[in-house]
Order: sequence, then C-alpha cells, then structure tokens
Amino acid sequence: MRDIRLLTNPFVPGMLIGPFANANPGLGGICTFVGEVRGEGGVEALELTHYEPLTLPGMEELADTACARFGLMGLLMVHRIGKLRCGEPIVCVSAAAKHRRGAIDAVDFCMDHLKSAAWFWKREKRADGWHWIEPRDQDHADLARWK
Amino acid sequence: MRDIRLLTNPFVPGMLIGPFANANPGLGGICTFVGEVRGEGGVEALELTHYEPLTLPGMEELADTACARFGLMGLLMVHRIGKLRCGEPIVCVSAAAKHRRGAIDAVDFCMDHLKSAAWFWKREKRADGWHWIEPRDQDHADLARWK
Amino acid sequence: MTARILFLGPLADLAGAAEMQAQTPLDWAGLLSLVNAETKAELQNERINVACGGKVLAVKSELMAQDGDEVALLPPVSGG
Amino acid sequence: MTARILFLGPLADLAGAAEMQAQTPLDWAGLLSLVNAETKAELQNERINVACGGKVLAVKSELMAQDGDEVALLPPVSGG
Repeated sequence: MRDIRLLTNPFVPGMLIGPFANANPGLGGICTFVGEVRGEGGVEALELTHYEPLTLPGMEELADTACARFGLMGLLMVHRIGKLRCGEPIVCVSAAAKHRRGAIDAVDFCMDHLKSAAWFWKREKRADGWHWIEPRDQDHADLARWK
Repeated sequence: MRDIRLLTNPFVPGMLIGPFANANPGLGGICTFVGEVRGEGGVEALELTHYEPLTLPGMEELADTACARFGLMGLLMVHRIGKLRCGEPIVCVSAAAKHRRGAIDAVDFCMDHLKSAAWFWKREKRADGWHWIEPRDQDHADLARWK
Repeated sequence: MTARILFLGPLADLAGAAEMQAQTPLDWAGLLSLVNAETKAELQNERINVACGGKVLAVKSELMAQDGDEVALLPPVSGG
Repeated sequence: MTARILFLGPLADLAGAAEMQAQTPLDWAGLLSLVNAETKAELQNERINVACGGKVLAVKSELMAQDGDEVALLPPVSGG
C-alpha cells in the first residue's frame, strides 16, 4: 500500500500510521519517522514553501526508488506545506517490509532525500522576523551515503 | 521519558507510541520500529521465552547505552514474551531526539541488539510441530556494525 | 508572447518579487539581464537549479523559454 | 546443599528437561558430568553462555555454584 501526500493542514501521525499498518497484512516490520517543529532558539513558527509542478512528482519518484531498492511492501510519505506552529508534525515516513533492515533503511533513505533533495524551502520566524533555513553540511553528508 | 517493558499479553503499538511522543515535548524527530509475527511459511504461532534475571536488566543496560550514544530525549522499548499469533506485534522501539539521525540510529541499534544480543529465545509452530529459530548470519553482521 | 518567471524560497527576497513576466523567446543570458545584480550573481551559482515547463534543466544555461512557459528558479532546498 | 540448573530455549529439548537440581559445590566439570552426551558437547560450544546467581560468567569453565545458586545455561539468542 502506497500513500504519498502533501498536506496543507496539521495532521496526527497516528491517524495515518494505524491504517497504513493495517493495509499491509503479513508485514514483518514497520519503521516510522515523524519530524516535528522544534520550539528551541526562540522559533515561533515555521513556513514550508514548495514548487508544486515538481514536489509531488519528485516524492512519487523517490517512493518508486525506495520501494524497489528496499523491497518494500508499503510506503507512506506525507509532508506538510504552509505555516506550522511549534510541536506540529512536518513530515511522516513509514515503511513496511518483510524484515526490519529494509523498513529501517527505507525510512532513513527517504528522510535524507526529503531533507535535501526534494523541492521544499523552509523558513522560521523568530522575534526579529523570518529566516530561511539552509541545509546543514550534515544533511548533505547523510544524502551522500546512498550514492 | 524512558519506558522499558516486557509484556506477556498482546499490545497495540499506537497505544504506547502516542503517549510516548507526548511525553517528550520539544523533540525534533521520533523514530519507531514495530516487529510483527509473519504468517508466511506455514507459521501458526510463535513462542518467546526469556531468562527473567537477565532480560529486563539487559534491556535497561541497552537503553542506557543507546540514550548516551545517540543523545536521546526519550526511549520506549517493549518486548513481548509468551505465545504470539500471526500479525501480533513482538517488539516496539521508539526513540525521540532533537534531530532525525539520533532517533533513527538509536532504533536501528536497539533492534540489532534485541535481535541477537538480548536474552530471548524464539520458536515457531508449523504443521509438523515447534521449531527453534536460530539468529541469521545477517543479524550477526548487523550487530557487528556498532562495535 | 511571455513566460512567467518564479523566484522560489529565499530567491524571492533577493529578487524583490516572487514572480515576473518576461518576453519570449527567453534564453539564460536574457533572463540574467532582467534581474538585479545580487540575484544575477546568485543565479549563476551552481547551487541554483532552473526548471522550465515543469522539468529541471540538466544545464541551466541552455534555457530557452517559449510563450506560456513557466520558468522556476530553484535555490538549495531544505525539507523535512 | 543444592543448586538449580536451568536449560534455556533449545537446550531444554536437548537435555530432556527444562531444569534439574545438582549437589553443591558444583564446578563446570561437575555440571558436564550430569548431562547427556549431546548436551555435554553442545554446552562446550563457545556459543553457549552460562549465568550463575544472575550474572553471565566471562569464562564459563570458572563456574563454582554454591548452595541456593541458580545456574542458567544460555544458548544463542533470537529476539525481536
């Protein structure tokens, strides 16, 4: 079962993950990652913009690659866009497979690509206004592991 | 927030993960793995035995190591014992951290150790009776990554 | 005969607008001549990608936008 | 003056029992003399660990069980 979505409104990960797990009977392992807006450093809000003609097709292509590379039974990949408040989920990736290695590696792979190879731009609001977030060197290093 | 448990009865992962996520405010990422009993190959049931004086202390020690090594904010580690039917969850590990890398790696680390370095023995019932499960070579190779 | 130029993410701050119209046909040199100096310098950085008609160009200097095309200027991404 | 010997997991099938009582003091040679030939061979395999009084022994041949001790014979594990 495959479920790739962009969401403009807040979501509750459990409401997606429960049905996703049930939709993959016979799975051996399911790994899930949820990223949330951290409120540290005086961050008041986060805004995610994207480029619609590329974003969802890019996520579908990423899903194709992950499903084939890790032999997945199912993949859920949901990303928020728009304004988010602290504590809100930004991203949720869940992978179902026969064995744990495929499920865990697929989540790791998809997250690295969503972080620094998908068409999103993130800025955060602090007391002195909005600041764009540049990808960290660590993110590029993480992505390079899969080449 | 730390929650390390052995369970003798079936559990619903979402009932553990939701409260665990809420108990770690300010987290940046939360990664969760759930392993389930696969029904393939004619498996009718699974039985997990353990050695009580070592099992939970060993899981606590594993949790100490993971929390320190990956800088975790919280760790949930739950393992079933007793008889399980196909589709039932065997294990659930969830790690909360500031960044995704710590959360994902911690789950990977804990699962590798629960698989082949914790005091559990697993056997499965097929049409011709009970069969003990030996750890796979892959499991030993996975564990060796963390040395 | 125009194309729509989109400045994504931080490029909109640099260019002073999120989008503009441009006469077509429009090549890469033509596009660079339409933006301010700071934006021009940034666009030439290899970190910047360009999409035309919904496809990311392998070599952005080969841009050739026709009437009705949407040209997207894509700075380094940061999702998740 | 006895110790309780536990055969965990598949070792119980091999030994024909999940547990037995043994006279103390009991050393490793003494324990090996109490089990059947197949179990004896398997116990000497380095894959088998031994715990005494709730602690896994670094060197199982140094076993010295006293009255009231529980000795656990631990085959290769498989959890998760």
